[in-house]
Amino acid sequence: MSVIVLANILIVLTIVVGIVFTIVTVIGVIRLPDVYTRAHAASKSATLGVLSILLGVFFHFWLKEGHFSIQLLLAIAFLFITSPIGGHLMSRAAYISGVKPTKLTVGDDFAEVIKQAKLKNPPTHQKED
Amino acid sequence: MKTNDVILQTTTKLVFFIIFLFSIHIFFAGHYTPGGGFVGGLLTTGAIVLLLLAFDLKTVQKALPFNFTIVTGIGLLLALGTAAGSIFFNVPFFTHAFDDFTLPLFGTTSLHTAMIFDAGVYLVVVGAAVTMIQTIGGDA
Amino acid sequence: MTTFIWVCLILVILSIVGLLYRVYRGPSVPDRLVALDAIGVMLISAIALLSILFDTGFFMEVILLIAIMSFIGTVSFSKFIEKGEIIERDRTS
Amino acid sequence: MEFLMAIVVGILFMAAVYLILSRSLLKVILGTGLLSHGAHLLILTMGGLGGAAPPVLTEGVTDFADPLPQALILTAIVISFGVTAFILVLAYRTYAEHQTDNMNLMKGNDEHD
Amino acid sequence: MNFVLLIFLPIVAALVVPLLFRKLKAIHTGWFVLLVPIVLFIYYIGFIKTTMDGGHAIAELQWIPSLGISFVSYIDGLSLLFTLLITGIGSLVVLYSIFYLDKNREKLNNFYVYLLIFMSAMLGVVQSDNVISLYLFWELTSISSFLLIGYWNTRDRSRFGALKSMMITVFGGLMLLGGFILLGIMGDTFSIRELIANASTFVGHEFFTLALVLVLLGAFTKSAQFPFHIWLPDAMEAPTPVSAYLHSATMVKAGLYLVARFTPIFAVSEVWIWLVTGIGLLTLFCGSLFAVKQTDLKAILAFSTVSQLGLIMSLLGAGALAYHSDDAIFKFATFAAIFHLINHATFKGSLFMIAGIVDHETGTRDIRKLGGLMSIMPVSFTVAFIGSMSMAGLPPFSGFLSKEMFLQSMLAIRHFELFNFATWGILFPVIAWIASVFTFVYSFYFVFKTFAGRQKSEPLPNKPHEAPSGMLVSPVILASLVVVIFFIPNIIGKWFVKPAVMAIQPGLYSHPSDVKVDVAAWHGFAAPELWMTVSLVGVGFILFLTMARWQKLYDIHPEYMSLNALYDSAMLFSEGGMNRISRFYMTGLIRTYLIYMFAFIAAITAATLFIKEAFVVDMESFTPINLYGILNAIVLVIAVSMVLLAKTRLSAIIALGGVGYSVALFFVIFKAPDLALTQLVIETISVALFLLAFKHLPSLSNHGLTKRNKLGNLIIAAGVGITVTLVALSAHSQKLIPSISQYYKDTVATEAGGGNIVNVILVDYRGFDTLFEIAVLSIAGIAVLAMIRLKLSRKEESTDENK
Amino acid sequence: MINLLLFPIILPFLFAIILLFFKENIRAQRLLTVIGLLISLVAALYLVATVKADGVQAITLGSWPAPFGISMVSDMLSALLVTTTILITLFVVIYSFNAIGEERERHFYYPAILFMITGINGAFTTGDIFNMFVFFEVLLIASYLLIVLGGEKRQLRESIKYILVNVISSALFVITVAYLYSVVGTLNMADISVKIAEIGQPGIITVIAVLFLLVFGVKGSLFPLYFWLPGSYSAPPIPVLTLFGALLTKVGIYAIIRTYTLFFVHDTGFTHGLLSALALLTIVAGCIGALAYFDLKQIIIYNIVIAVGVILFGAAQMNEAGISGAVFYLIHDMLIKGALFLLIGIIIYVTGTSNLRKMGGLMKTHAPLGWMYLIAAFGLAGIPPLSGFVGKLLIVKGAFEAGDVFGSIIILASSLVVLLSVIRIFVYAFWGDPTIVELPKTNRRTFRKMMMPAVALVILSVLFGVGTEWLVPYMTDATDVLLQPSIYIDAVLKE
Repeated sequence: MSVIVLANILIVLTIVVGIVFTIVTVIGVIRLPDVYTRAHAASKSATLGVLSILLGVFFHFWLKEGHFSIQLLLAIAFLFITSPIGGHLMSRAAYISGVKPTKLTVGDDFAEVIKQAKLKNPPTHQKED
Repeated sequence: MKTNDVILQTTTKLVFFIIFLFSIHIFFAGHYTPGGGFVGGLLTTGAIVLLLLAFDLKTVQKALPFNFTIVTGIGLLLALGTAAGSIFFNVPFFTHAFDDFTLPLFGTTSLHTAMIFDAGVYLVVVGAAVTMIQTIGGDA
Repeated sequence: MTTFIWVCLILVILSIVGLLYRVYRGPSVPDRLVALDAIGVMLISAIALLSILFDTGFFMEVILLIAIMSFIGTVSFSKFIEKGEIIERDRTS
Repeated sequence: MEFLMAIVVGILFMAAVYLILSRSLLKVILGTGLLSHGAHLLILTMGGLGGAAPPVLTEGVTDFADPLPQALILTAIVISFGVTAFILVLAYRTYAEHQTDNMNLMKGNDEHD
Repeated sequence: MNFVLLIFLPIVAALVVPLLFRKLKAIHTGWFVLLVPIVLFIYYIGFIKTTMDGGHAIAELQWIPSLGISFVSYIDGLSLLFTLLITGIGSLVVLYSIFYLDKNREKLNNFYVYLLIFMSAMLGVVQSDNVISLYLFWELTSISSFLLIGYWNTRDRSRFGALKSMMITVFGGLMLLGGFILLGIMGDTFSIRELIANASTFVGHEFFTLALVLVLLGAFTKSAQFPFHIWLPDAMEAPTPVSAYLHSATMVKAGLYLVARFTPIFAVSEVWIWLVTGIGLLTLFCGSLFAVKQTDLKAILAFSTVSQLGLIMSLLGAGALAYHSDDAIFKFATFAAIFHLINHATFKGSLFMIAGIVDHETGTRDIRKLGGLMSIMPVSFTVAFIGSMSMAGLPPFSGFLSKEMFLQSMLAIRHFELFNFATWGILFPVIAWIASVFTFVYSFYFVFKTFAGRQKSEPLPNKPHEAPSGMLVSPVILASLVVVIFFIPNIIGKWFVKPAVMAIQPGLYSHPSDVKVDVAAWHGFAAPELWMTVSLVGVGFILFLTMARWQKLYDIHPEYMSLNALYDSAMLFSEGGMNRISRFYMTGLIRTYLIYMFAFIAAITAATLFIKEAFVVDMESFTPINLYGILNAIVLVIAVSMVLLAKTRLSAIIALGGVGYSVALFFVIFKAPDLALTQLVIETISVALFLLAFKHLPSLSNHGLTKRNKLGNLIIAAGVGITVTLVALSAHSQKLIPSISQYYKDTVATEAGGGNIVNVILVDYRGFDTLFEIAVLSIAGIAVLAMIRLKLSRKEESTDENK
Repeated sequence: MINLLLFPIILPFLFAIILLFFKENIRAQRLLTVIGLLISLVAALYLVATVKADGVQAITLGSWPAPFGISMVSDMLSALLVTTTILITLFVVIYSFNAIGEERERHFYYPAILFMITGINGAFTTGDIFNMFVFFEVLLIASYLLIVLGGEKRQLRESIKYILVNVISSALFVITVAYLYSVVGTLNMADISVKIAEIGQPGIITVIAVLFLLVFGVKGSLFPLYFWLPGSYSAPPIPVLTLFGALLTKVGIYAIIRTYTLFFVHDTGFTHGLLSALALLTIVAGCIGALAYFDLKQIIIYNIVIAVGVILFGAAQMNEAGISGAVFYLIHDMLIKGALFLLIGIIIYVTGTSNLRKMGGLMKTHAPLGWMYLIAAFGLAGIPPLSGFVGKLLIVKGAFEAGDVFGSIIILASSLVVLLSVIRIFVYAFWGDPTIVELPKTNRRTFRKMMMPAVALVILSVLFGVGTEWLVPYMTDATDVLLQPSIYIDAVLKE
């Protein structure tokens, strides 16, 4: 009996953590001033949120149904690997496509790198969007 | 402008295999749990797309030296052949056969000719989808 | 327990709606992209919760799949934004 | 639920038709995409949404969703994927040849000479 | 011997003609061709004995027996008479053509092939007992006539005339077919004999009158009856032997044949009598009136043919009265019709040949340029004189006899009491008389303006001289027949006319000799027709002398009001007018076409839904709505509206992806994991494809779609959307029969050895679908490949640049 | 051989797949295509003989009981259509050797044709409504490939219209099947027929009937859904146009005939009345178009539209004469359209233009072409004893029997317009003064080679007309099945 209760507490706890992170993400994405900060919010806290929810669900199936779901673990691992990379790529894309950071930003090292690269070989494709 | 994609490329090498294995898993699982030739094939295609995204056409061509049109053809032949096998037994086209076999390592497994058909589906999906993506990507 | 999951699910879907606001507003394309990526992640949560609700393990594949697909989608979108073409013919040349 | 889905499908069709009637080739293609989504959801709806479990045999479950519409949709999805890919390429090839994506300028050959 | 085959003899001979033409250049091909009609003529003469006794001969060749269609050669008095005309005059015409057409300059092979085809066709028309094969030959005559008129196809007028004659006669033919089919339905047979035998049951059938009108349309167009006569003058572009043969002696008489043949079926009808007699008389009147106006020799003859055909037609109509009245005079009318038909064939044939000779020797047919040829071409003149006088109805030529009989019949109509003839009957003799006056005038006009008087000062294109004797043989034979018949009318009557009359009115006689008609030139002074003749000769003569004064009156009748103008404008309309109409709705814009389509689809479906009272919403049948379903629906709708409102293509694609993902979520909600998987992967790969293609596509633009356009689109879109929803609701509310899918659930584990029902359906139960679905995918793959690899137009451009 | 009826579908499919492996080898492509078609033809003829001898052939794939697996059904109608399809394709392929150009041959031209034949034959044979959708898609996507192959400017432009319309109609097809499934819960056509009869065709089924009419009407180019056709069909090269003109619309017609004789036969006053009204409007619209243009291709293309109207009008009568007339006319039209398109292809090859006003006097230089064209033209117009006659005769008879006088007269009058439109081509192109126009230099040998398949088709169509008697038993079989759905149903469900 107590195993079930413990399991339930564990599940509820992880899921609640996940939901909190999720809501934080949403607030962040809506409220933060520029794309970089939003990307930060999205990729970090969203990942954490989903990871804990998935863990909760994993526990649910494992502990209550006796179903050890490899797919879920794999999904957790996969998200853990790819999520930051996605965030990185998006931010870089945003920067290169010319989205200006908010005025609150201090320091911009990448600008120099890009300037030099652009001098070496000018961009070949046009931007439309 | 050239940017390096070292982070992406390194991850991709790992992720590609995860996806590929997953696709194989999903393909084999198809008969009993969600999945099957379509999803499996499409997932493999997805993996290849990821490779193409991270690297480039030429590199991928070197790594996977198939003519994907031929892959499509083989897939079609496989699917058609499985279905047409029944013609030789004078039973209606597409009559499948299955039985339980005891194989070493796997234990008792149910082998089903539908699996072969599904493999054809898998190959066709991979072949056709990759053909499309490669060609469009290669169009100047 | 079911009620708890239910509430969580509604919250997740509401979050998706919230992110959609960002997708809708933009202002820049990367903004939308970021939001979309987050939506993908939320979707995973939603489906995970749904599978508890439906009491079925058959959506586990779907979860992994969304993870994979949203990664591929993110990569291709960011490449498109960055370079305008997502598959290069020959990078070395 | 079917009531709601019927309306959703109606909205999808409406949007699809609206886009298809526009002049921009790209919008037309987006329209066809929506059209197929609408069609697929409709099949699902028409099969009934009452099933309590996915149509995969599991012990102790008897009330499956109707599997037949799902199989049909799967077929339809793959077909519309092929067609979409084709249309996309056709669209950009046409754009390359005609240097416009304005459907009104692709008037063509109902010329009554 | 099965003499049906003889119908096809000319066609078979036609196969050899091109060979002969090519191999034996030295001999005029016509000599070989001549054998065909002569042989046939001699063969068919043998039937006279049978028909004289009122008998008939019959032979059959099956074609489509299961549909009751066969070639039946039925030779009775009527068809034998026509057969002999066709082969007899055919022989003379071929003989004539040998001299008329130069073997070195003309494409004789074509000419004789067409002519032989025509001969077969015509024999078929008059001998067929089966209406369908009759129709077959009927159309074949139109076609061969088309080819013959267009023989000199480099001339514009020839092409015009050919097309015109074909259009009008084929139109009639088609209507005739309709009539035949109706007869076939009424009598349940296509055999004319059987139809005639059952004729009494047709009266009062709902199709009876329609069939009658359709058959008459066929007859009238072929026989150039008003208002369809306009094709005949234009048909004169054909070589003259053709005009003599087809357009005066035989083909145009096919309509008369038809009317005669179907008299026993339709004669009971008032409509038939009025139409045949009335139109006939009207044609007679118009034809004779306009003949005087013409200046082209052949055009005069064409109009005279029209008027004479009208005369015979009206006689046939009057003859039909015999079914309503015992008055002997109406039986007499039929006799007169057939008798005049023979006479007309002889004198008109000769006149056409003379016109051809004049044209051939002088180089012109314009009567204004001709004159005084009498002394140069005495033989031709004599023939022309005989023919014309016969046509004018003067003794001692055969035309006189039939003309008298015609007037007599018309006078008699006054006394007929049924069908309002009592009131209108008086018109018949009056019109007949006036028309006869004009007939007299144009006959004189034709012969004397050409041959008498002085030669015109303007030199003719060729120096005129008498035609070679070979060319004269045929007209001379015909002209002598004209004279001979005047003296032996009763022998002709006994051999040919009476059997024919009996065939036309089969119920009324049991033997040809029952046709109690004696032709006599003299009926005594009391006979009114004598006085009519005398008066018309007098008036006609005066009119002829004063022609120059009143001929101008024709010019008052403006050209653009004529029937010809009507035809021309119809043809013009068929080009330009149709073009304008088509231009009006065929805009070439796919958008327009789609609007038609969507509007129609939505309207007709919604209309059916309400007309058939199929719109039912049964709330009981729906599963309860759940909250996440609603939320997902909202997500979907937001995504859709973002697709609609997207300003840039990237956001449109993101939104479309959103739609796809929420559809996938729906699949999850509705317990379809396989679908959700597939949808997700496909959506992602599609997005990748879109992004790939964007490299080559321009950014999003409205292209100046106005508010109004948008509103229109919106209305149509809403219509479609609402219709889809309504039908969906109704269809779901009326799940009348449970689905078959229970079977799959029951058997999937035991019979198919699987657990995932959807997948098992895909690879096993409905594997055939899947097999071809992957075929679709692979074709799409190779299509993309081919489309990108093969760029023919770009290649063209680049080679152009290289030049 | 219970799988016999599948061979005309599977064999072209197999050969198409094999051809994918020999993309660059044109000789192999040609040879294999011809061999494949010949074998399929033999199979199809054997199938016709079998159907004649043993009645309707039916098989439910995968050994499943009938409504659960996919049933394939070959009745006489579908067997005949399958045979004709393969026959025409064979001639078109032979014609293509000289007409299509090596570039296209190297880019999946032949596989596309074979795939299309697979789809067409499948659609003719299938006994499952969703499977019909799949086969429609196969033939459509193959036709997309064919219409766009070459990528010429105009081709691309017209392809978009063609594809757009067909994508829409496919979506419509799918939702219509979904509606039907919702109401009767089955997909097997025989089973649908039984179930509709059971519930006596309530209003909702009539709505679905109308939707089916619209769906197939788009493919079969019924008024007012045909507008896309003239433009799109004129874009691809002649051999492709021939295949489209002779075969594609016929699939739509077949589907209408099939559904309207098998499913929706309980409210004919409404459904068939609508069908015959639309058919008549189609004829009128086709006539307007056929007269409006001075372009060879357009004239013949509009004649497709007219023929569609005529056939459907016959089918709408639902009596023996009308239906058997429709069947006769359907097969006639396939043959004669094939012949005509090939012939005008040769005219275009010889003159270098498709504009009638720029032609003239071909009779002097290319007399055999002229004669062949004239025969084909008369055949099209339904002049006896050529092929179009019997069909038209029966259709008109059926219409009269059904009491539709007005419609019958329109059918008859339409023949006149057809004749006018095709004879106009003859008069302008073949008659007249040859010296006005300068002909481009063409290869006499190629001309002769191109003539061969065209002449063969013309001869076939003439034989079709003259030898009607031999065909009547076959046509009767076809008509019987259409008029008595029970034959079809029994063959499928009683296994």
